[in-house]
Amino acid sequence: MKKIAIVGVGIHPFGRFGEKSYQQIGQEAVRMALKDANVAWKDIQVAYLSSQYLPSTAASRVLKPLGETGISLVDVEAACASGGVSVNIAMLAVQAEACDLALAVGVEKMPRGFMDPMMNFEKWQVQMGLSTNPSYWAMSARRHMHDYGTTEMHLAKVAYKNHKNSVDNPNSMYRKAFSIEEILASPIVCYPIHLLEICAPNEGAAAIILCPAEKAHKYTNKPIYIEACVHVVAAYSSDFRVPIESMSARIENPSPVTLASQKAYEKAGVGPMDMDLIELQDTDAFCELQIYENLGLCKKGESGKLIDDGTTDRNGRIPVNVSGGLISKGEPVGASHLGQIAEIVYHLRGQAGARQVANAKIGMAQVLGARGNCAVTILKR
Amino acid sequence: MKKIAIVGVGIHPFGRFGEKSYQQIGQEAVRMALKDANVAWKDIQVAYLSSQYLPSTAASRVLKPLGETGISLVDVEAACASGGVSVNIAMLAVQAEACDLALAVGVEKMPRGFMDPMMNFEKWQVQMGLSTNPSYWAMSARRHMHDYGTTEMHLAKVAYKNHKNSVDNPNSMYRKAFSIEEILASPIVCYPIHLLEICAPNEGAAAIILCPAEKAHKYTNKPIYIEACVHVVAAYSSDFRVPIESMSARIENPSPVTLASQKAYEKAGVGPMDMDLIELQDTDAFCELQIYENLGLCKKGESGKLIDDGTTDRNGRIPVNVSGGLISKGEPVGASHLGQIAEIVYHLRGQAGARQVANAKIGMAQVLGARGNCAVTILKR
Amino acid sequence: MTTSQPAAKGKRVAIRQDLFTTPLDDLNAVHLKGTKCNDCGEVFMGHVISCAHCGSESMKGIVFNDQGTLYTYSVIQYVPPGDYKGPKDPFIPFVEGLVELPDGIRIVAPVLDCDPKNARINMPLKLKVYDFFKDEEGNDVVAFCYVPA
Amino acid sequence: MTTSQPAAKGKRVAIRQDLFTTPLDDLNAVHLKGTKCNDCGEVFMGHVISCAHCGSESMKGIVFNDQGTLYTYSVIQYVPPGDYKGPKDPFIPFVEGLVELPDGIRIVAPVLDCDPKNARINMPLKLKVYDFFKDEEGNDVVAFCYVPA
Ligand SMILES: [Zn+2]
Ligand SMILES: [Zn+2]
Repeated sequence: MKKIAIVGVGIHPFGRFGEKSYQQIGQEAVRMALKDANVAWKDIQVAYLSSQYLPSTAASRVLKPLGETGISLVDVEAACASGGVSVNIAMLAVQAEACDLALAVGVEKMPRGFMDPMMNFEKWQVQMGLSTNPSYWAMSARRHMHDYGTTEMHLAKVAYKNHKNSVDNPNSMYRKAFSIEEILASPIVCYPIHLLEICAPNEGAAAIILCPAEKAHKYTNKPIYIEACVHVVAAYSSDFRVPIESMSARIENPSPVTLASQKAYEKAGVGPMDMDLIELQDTDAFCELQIYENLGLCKKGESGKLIDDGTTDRNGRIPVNVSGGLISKGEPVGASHLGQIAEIVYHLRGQAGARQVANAKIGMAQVLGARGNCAVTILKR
Repeated sequence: MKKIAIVGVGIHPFGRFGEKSYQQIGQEAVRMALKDANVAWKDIQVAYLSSQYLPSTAASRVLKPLGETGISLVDVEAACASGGVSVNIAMLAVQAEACDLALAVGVEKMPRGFMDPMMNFEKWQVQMGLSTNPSYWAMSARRHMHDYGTTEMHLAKVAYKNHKNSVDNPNSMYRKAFSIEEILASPIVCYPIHLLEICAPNEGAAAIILCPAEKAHKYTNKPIYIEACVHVVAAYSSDFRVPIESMSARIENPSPVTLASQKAYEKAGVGPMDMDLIELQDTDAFCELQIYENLGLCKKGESGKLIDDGTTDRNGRIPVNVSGGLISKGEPVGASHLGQIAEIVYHLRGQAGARQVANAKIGMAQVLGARGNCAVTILKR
Repeated sequence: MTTSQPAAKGKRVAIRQDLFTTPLDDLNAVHLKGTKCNDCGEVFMGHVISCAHCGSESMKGIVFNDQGTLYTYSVIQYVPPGDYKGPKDPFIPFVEGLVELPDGIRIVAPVLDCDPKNARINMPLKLKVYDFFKDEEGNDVVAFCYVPA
Repeated sequence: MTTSQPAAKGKRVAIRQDLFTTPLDDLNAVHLKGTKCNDCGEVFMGHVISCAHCGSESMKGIVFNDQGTLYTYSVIQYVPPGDYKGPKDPFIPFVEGLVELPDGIRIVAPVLDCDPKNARINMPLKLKVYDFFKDEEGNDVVAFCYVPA
């Protein structure tokens, strides 16, 4: 398959922006990516827009005001992994030689407060009170603590690291460091998860422009190559995640994170230990630990040890979420994975400012959400 | 680009099915396509599901119950042209050599009665009473009548033809012939459009299985080739369609139907007059006439003459909507284009029963909807 | 002097942002606003930040001419879906028009004070800005339509 | 003899289709229903037409064991979002459990009659089927939970 390069990236900061429309938020990210690639909107030959909460035909609504084209503008969706799908399909379009210059953009402006649980859950689940998202994460965490001795302190250390990292990221919603004590003293959302250990839905956008690797130097002197971009949906009984109603007690298939990352490692010809930085789905602090294990950064049950020994610190061997992670950035669902990719591109180009991971050559982005939708993207400079 | 074959098709009839879930409706179409291609669900390597009205992650909801896979299951959307997008992307996946066997499936179960106009229109448009869909079609029709002398009788003839055709299509919602008099006596929805000249939103599903042309004979002895599948969004001032608030009075760009069909003809190396049958978007009877012109079946303004002279009758030179069209089948938006493709595949295979177009070798499917989303697919045996 | 206290009669608010010239005190003096592209000359309703035709971001505000002609129309015979704020009980059928302005744009708008039977393509029209309904805070919501000139 | 007229007390309806054995007259005699794959033996809640594990369409209805153990749990401290039908004023925090049944399935369910402080992984539980709330037609809507065995 044809090798693909990212030649432009743009990001609209993640946060809450009042009356600012999702169209404008999305357009700003796209314009930034166009400028970055030194191309005009009319040079783009196809565009895939990922979002979960925008109205239908969001791609047309966001992109038609940029100027007259008549190209294919498509909405794609895969819950929290939506961004992986827009990137994956934009790559396919270039690899199939349907076009040379494709846009993948993620945009979200999520409703404030609790989201309507009927979007994911069945009516009876809502009526019976089984529709509290964090409670599913908490159930996973509690079993992990029971099986492997993971502690509240391990979770707090994840949140401590990510909040501390966020201070240097101007694209993050929160940019404030908290002490371990402050984190553990923050209200319990659902034991063992505290308020300062969980991400908030919000608004934002990010965009990338792709082309065949051999043409990348037309647009940039710092092309970043997509070594792999894999989207999967959890196989049967491989993931305990909303809005599941039951799990098999007999069969445990590899988690969607395991599945997607294994496929991605194979395509890219690398392993988890080759990464110079990783951006991953810390929906909550426990989720980050679980993903350490499922990405193969450590063995099953040893993620507590991994956060203890500082491996994933900004100055550790494999920095994880130097952006501040979802805990700091928030999660504008459709834009989340593209935001991770933009972050890694900046590091691989040496443009990440105060949070730059020195001499980063290879990075990985990972997202995971409802129904076990998962995407993993590996980037190389 | 790699040539693609359809090796399996399935369709769940279009209509209203009470409490039957969209999951079941979609699964039946997929199982039928699998059986038709003589493959198992586990042989499918990627699946794209098009719908506009189903909840998010519909692809997972519909397809995971078919059995354990862990493949990428993706939701895609482009209003009434959604089906064109699922097919287009499934083709890209095969053409990019990401996989050999891809599924495109369209599923819809639309709310009964008026749809919430806020899904397409702005609040002020709804408040001011500018949110009646058929009225936009009526405005186009009235100007056409003024400019070219098109008449109510021309519209009635389209509806007469399509209703008559539907009688032989077991997948159609309505299967009843009406006289011209009955059609013209049916209530006016919005002058010049009568109730028997307009399509209803409903429920249904259709699925196709794609593979590289050179491998098609592994699965079928009647492969049908996709010569082109083009999706476009209307360029600026090229389409007067909901939920538009204004048009340029200076610039008139080629319509999205013109744009998509020209691209498709070029890819397929054929022209409109080469078609043995066409399935097109008769959202209302006038729409069919307008599309005759925009597909190039006749010159601008001459569509009334075309329906008069019987060219598009079932026994005419280029039969249009031998299925009965949307006027008879109804429009389950995400499934609509896939339903058209299934219909054409049956004709090209000689499996269309009583409505078979004799010796059909090449056919075209076309859809068009909100914001000028349009898809055109050309199939050859 | 109670009649001179504007607060007592509620405020006027526009049904859509950036569409009307201000102030809204004298509705006869209110016009529709638009945006014109400095590069290609295309005009758009309300405030837009880029030109959907040429892609330019060099745009300027303009005020539309009040006069227009009826490019095409339809008749709304049934209560429109959703939160329609016009008369519903009884519903009064009305003309929905695509109104061509000399500025080079055609605008979808209600054409009122016009018996549907008398509507004709190319008939001259003029803008009318009017108090359409009262919102929950008691404000008069200002809308626009066209009427026979 | 008015007390013996069942119509007077409203009908019982299940909160979810195909989940409970019938009749619903004596709730102590009601069990959860499931579906078992004839090919691979996997079991599923309620009625399903195909096996999400092996893809088989050869399925048979089964009745689940009433006994289970608590595989893991969390505590719902705040009123759940949406149309929660349990007590809200005041809200009573409760245990949400993943309950493992001997049939080879783990079911998400409320674990009631159990102080959250006393919940423990692996604790024995048993099914309880009960009148949960009255719907708009005055029917008793029947739900399920697990309670300490
Ligand atoms: Zn311009
Ligand atoms: Zn099975």
